[in-house]
Amino acid sequence: MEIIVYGIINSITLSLMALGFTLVYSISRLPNFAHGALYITAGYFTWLFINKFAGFPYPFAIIAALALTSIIGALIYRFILIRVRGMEISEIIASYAIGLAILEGLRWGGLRGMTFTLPTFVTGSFNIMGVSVDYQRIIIVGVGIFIFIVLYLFTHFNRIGLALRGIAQDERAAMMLGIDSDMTAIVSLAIGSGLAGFAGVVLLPLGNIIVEVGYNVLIFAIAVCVVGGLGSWGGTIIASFVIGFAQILTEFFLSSHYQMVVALLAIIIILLIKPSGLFGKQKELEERV
Amino acid sequence: MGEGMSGDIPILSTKGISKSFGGLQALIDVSFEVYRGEVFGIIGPNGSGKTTLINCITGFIKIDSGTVYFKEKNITGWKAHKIAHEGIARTFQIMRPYYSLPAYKNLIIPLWSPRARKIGGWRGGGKHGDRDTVAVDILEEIGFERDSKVPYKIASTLPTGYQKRLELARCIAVRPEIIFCDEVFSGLSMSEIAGMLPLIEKMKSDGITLIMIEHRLRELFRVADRVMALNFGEKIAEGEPFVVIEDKRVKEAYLGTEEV
Amino acid sequence: MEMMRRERIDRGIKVRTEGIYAISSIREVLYLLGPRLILIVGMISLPFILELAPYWKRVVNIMCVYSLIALSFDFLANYVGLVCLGGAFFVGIGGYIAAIFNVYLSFPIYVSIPLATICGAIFCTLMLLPCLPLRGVYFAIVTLMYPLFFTRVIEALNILGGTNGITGLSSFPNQYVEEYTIIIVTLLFLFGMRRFVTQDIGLVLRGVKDNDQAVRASGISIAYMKSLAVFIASVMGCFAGAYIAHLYMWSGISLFALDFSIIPIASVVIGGGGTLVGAIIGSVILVPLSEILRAFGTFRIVIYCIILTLVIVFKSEGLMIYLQRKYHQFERWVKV
Amino acid sequence: MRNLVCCLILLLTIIFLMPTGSGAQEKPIIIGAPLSTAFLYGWDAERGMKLAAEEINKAGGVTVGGKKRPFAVEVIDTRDLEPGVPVAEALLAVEKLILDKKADFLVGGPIRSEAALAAMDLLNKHKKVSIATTGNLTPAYTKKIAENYEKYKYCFRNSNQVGEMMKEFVTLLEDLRKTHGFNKAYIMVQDVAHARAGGETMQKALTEKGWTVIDMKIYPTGTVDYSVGLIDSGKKGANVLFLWMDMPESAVLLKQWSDMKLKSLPIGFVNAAEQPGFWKAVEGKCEYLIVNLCNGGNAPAKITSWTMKFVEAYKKKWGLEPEGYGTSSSYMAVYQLKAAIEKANSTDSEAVIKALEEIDIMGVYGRMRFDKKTHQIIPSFDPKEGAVTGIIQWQSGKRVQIFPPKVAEGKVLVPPWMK
Repeated sequence: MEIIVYGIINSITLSLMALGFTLVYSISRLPNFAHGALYITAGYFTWLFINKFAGFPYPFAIIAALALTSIIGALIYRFILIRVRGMEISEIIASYAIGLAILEGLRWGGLRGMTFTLPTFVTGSFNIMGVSVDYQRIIIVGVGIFIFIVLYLFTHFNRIGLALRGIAQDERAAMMLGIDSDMTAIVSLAIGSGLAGFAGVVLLPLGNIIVEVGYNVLIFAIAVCVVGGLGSWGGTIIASFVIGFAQILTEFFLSSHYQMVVALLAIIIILLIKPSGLFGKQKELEERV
Repeated sequence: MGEGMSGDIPILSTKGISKSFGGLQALIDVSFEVYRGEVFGIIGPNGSGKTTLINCITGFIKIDSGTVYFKEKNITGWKAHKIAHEGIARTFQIMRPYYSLPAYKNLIIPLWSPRARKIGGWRGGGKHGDRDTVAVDILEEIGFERDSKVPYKIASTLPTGYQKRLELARCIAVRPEIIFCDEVFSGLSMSEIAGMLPLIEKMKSDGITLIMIEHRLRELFRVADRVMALNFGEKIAEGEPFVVIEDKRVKEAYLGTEEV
Repeated sequence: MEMMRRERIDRGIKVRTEGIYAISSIREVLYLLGPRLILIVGMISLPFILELAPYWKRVVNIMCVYSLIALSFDFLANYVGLVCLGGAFFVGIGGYIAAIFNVYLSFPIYVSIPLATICGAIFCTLMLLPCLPLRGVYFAIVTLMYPLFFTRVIEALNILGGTNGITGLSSFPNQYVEEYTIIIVTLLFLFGMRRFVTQDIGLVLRGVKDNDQAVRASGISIAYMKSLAVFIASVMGCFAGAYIAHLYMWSGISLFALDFSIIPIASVVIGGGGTLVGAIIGSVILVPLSEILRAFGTFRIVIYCIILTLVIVFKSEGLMIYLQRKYHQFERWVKV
Repeated sequence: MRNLVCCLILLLTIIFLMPTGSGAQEKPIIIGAPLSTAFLYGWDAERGMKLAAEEINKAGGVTVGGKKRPFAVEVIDTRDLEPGVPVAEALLAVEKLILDKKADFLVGGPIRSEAALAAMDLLNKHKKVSIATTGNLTPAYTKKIAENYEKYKYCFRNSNQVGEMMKEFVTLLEDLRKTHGFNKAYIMVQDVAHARAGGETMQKALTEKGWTVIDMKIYPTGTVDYSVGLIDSGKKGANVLFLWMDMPESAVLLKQWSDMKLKSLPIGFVNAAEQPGFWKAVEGKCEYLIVNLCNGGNAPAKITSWTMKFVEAYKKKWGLEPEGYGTSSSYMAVYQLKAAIEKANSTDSEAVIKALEEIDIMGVYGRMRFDKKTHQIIPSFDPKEGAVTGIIQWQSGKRVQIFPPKVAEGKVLVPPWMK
């Protein structure tokens, strides 16, 4: 019974982590390797708001932190990534370098040891069908689904959302119709970082804020996006369920220490068999002769 | 089928080739035969499957059904480089020179291929040094004099006409028996085409079979011995150029039907 | 008073476009060979200069190891078009196989390093064979995942000494043998690669980068060519791995660490992609810099990344190409 | 573009010329400390060492060959606890201390066990004495010294090692079985060599003593969800959870344990739970957790007269109680070094090794004597015989020492929902 419950929770956690990365890649073809860093920055800012400015209510701290992270994401694109837009290697290295700089900057700035944690929204736990689950995880599942719906609505029935999808399909065509691709990329990176920050703020209260989590989040995000097909949102959500349940099942049946191996194995196998991922439709792969 | 120019067995013959991309039927049951030393034209409106046919024969795309025989050897489904090794070279509709290399270095790659080395001899460029000189010789054949700047310029800086001829040179360097020319004349000025014609005559005399896909029918008919017409993946006519052009179905394919 | 104006003569344009230039005078020879000679003499004499600061000799070793990995990344990415983010994979495999030969099968050191290089290269090529047809970002991500995957497998199966690694590898006979093996091998690989790239085979590999369809059309199998390129790159990587395993008489899962992938790429980007010397210059700048900044503790990574981002954004062509251009240009006053 | 390149070169030259010399009145004895300063085991060892050096220098320094020479502590960040960093980086730091900073002795040593093992060969090459005080617990360290004394005699360790700690835990669990009737254990360890070895020895030892060990789960570093293991242990009625988690994510496990109100008592090594600040961090959810701080004195206790003096001095200088494993052992290592140098009356490695093997001082956590063959500190349950361990339990915000019985400050409390 707990396989299903914790399978769902694990999958939603993975999908929250990966959604920001997919959004950015699907719209602006930018692999945002600074994803893990933004995840941790949001958590750190929330912690800062709560502890340093006493009396700052928790929800406002979260909103302020998310806003700050989105602005950072937009600034990263505006001043750094915009110049290396076409070159693949430089994009990856530039975004990874910024991610590393932010993470190590936080570690140098004092984010050390285990004493940095965020209070959970609601404490305590209760049983679903005999399995005791704490409220925080239920909130995660609720919030996860809420985000999927909001994203779906935003991209299908909102002007900016449609512009984003336009750029995602074919950049040049969209530019001809007057959609400024750089501005859209800035918006997409801002939303992507906001999502990464949101995942951070929701997931970090489970444990504590440590810099290493940033690196793991990046690896999980890439794992889910690649398996789901780079650039397809549906694919990412379904892939996160595939990997989420695979991890729980390996822990339950095989043994727990193969858990991380599963995620990495999934990437390598999927990429070898179907490079465009389960649902991706990458034009560049089928080289037109 | 008609008597070939020399000898009776066709150098290349295809039987019932068909290919579909998802629902779209690109090729439906196309069979034709080409004889050694012949210039065989393939014409048809846009999207009639001409380039797909070439890709299927040269192994760049997998064939759904049908067989391809090259000198009685069944080469269906072979990998592209193995087919090229047999002696079937091709040019690309969208030119594909090696941008970062100078023009004469572009020819080193085909000269290095196992086929060129197998043939060997002076033309094959045995030692390392020879390949450069052989490359410049081939360029001279194509029409770029040795002392002019052209062979030493980087491929990306060459004008389109020159790049087209470089494609052709790349095919010749592999010592092929058949060359598929995919719209070699398109995008060239009248004078450049005039420059190409003697080259094609020379290749015919060397015994190389040419299969040319063209839209500029006037130039094609001056060179082609036989022509085949395709429409929506089906073969609608084959034979002498002027007979085929008079064929009602070919006119319909190009100009659309008059019935109301 | 006649007007004077600065006229800039670029000797290089003729040199770069033609690629052929007549060498007439000794001055011309010096002009061309100058930079190369400075590099060779400099590298050879480093151990003697550093006699007075013995610690920096070790930094030079590490610098050469990183420049070897950077060379293999530069060759693969800029000459063959395969962006391989998993440099650590070669280092890890090289280190582990050297440890297996040296500790388990107790081969002497001068046998275990070459053997480890070759076997490691074969092993890496076989492992990377299935993902050769991938392109661009996909190949980068798969190769980024390989070292992480191997770390987790070794950790989970607890083989090869698990997380403790294998210790007790035999070290180099003496200090100078240690330094000169790596310096000479780095120079050999550097000039060997520059020669190889202009050979016919090298041209075919560069052809694969420009567009592999054309190479296929002229009868050469791309899979074979790409695996040959990966083999050459992994020879360099595995040698670096075997060398560092013997340098520290230890090999473990942290040879697969991310640093062995990221720093070489950074030095190629800073040094100048496409020019093989750029990789050497990049690591000559980055590795000692990270040593000097060590006093700053974790802040040095931040400085490191900021410099890297600045170079990528403002000087994305890299130092080497910038210097080359400057070297060929000079101004002089000319009467109008 | 010109100006960017010039300012880049300017930046490099400034950094190159930074003066690194240190003032030299009476030539100080330099102690090198290769520690991962961004981690608990790193900075608490550094603080312990600096406190000891400061006290010794205030008391006049070390009398060697007639002169009174002060101690100087040189700390280098090895970053060896960070997952993505190769061990070569740590060994590079060790060499920088020896060759560049001219360190006479090394204290603390690389923290991660694989780096410490790798550094042993290096120490032999440079003939430098090193006392490992924090982080590495693997028995392989002392086994190598015993097997190859001539080569590895330069390495000492003044903190406990895994085998010894397992015996301590088994005796503690035996006491709990007598008092509370616990007999079902569930082992959850991190996927690291020494933790897995510890888990396996614990499983063997407990089954011999008649415990039923339900299962052993191994979690790779970076796992964020322990729910399946915890629920499994709850369902199968485990009343003791043996943990070995050095990774920061272990706080997730504790929070889940207390949220689920599982009927089991968590015991073992939890690196995160050693710090005084941990209680506030997890909002008190680590109540009743029993943690082994490897050596006494890392939490307030009255093992010897010196312990409370050390705790007060630490609180005065750094503003909080001794934080975790590595604090008291590093503090004592400096004092052991002082005693050995004065006994050998020289800083030559060979003489100091002989002296270190013979010295016998009453330290912060009991009698400090090194075993001649393995250079490992001699442990015992009685402070008068040897070095005493420090197992504490979190009781309402305070870390209370509960083991060994001779120096226990309080009794073991059991969570109310377990009764």
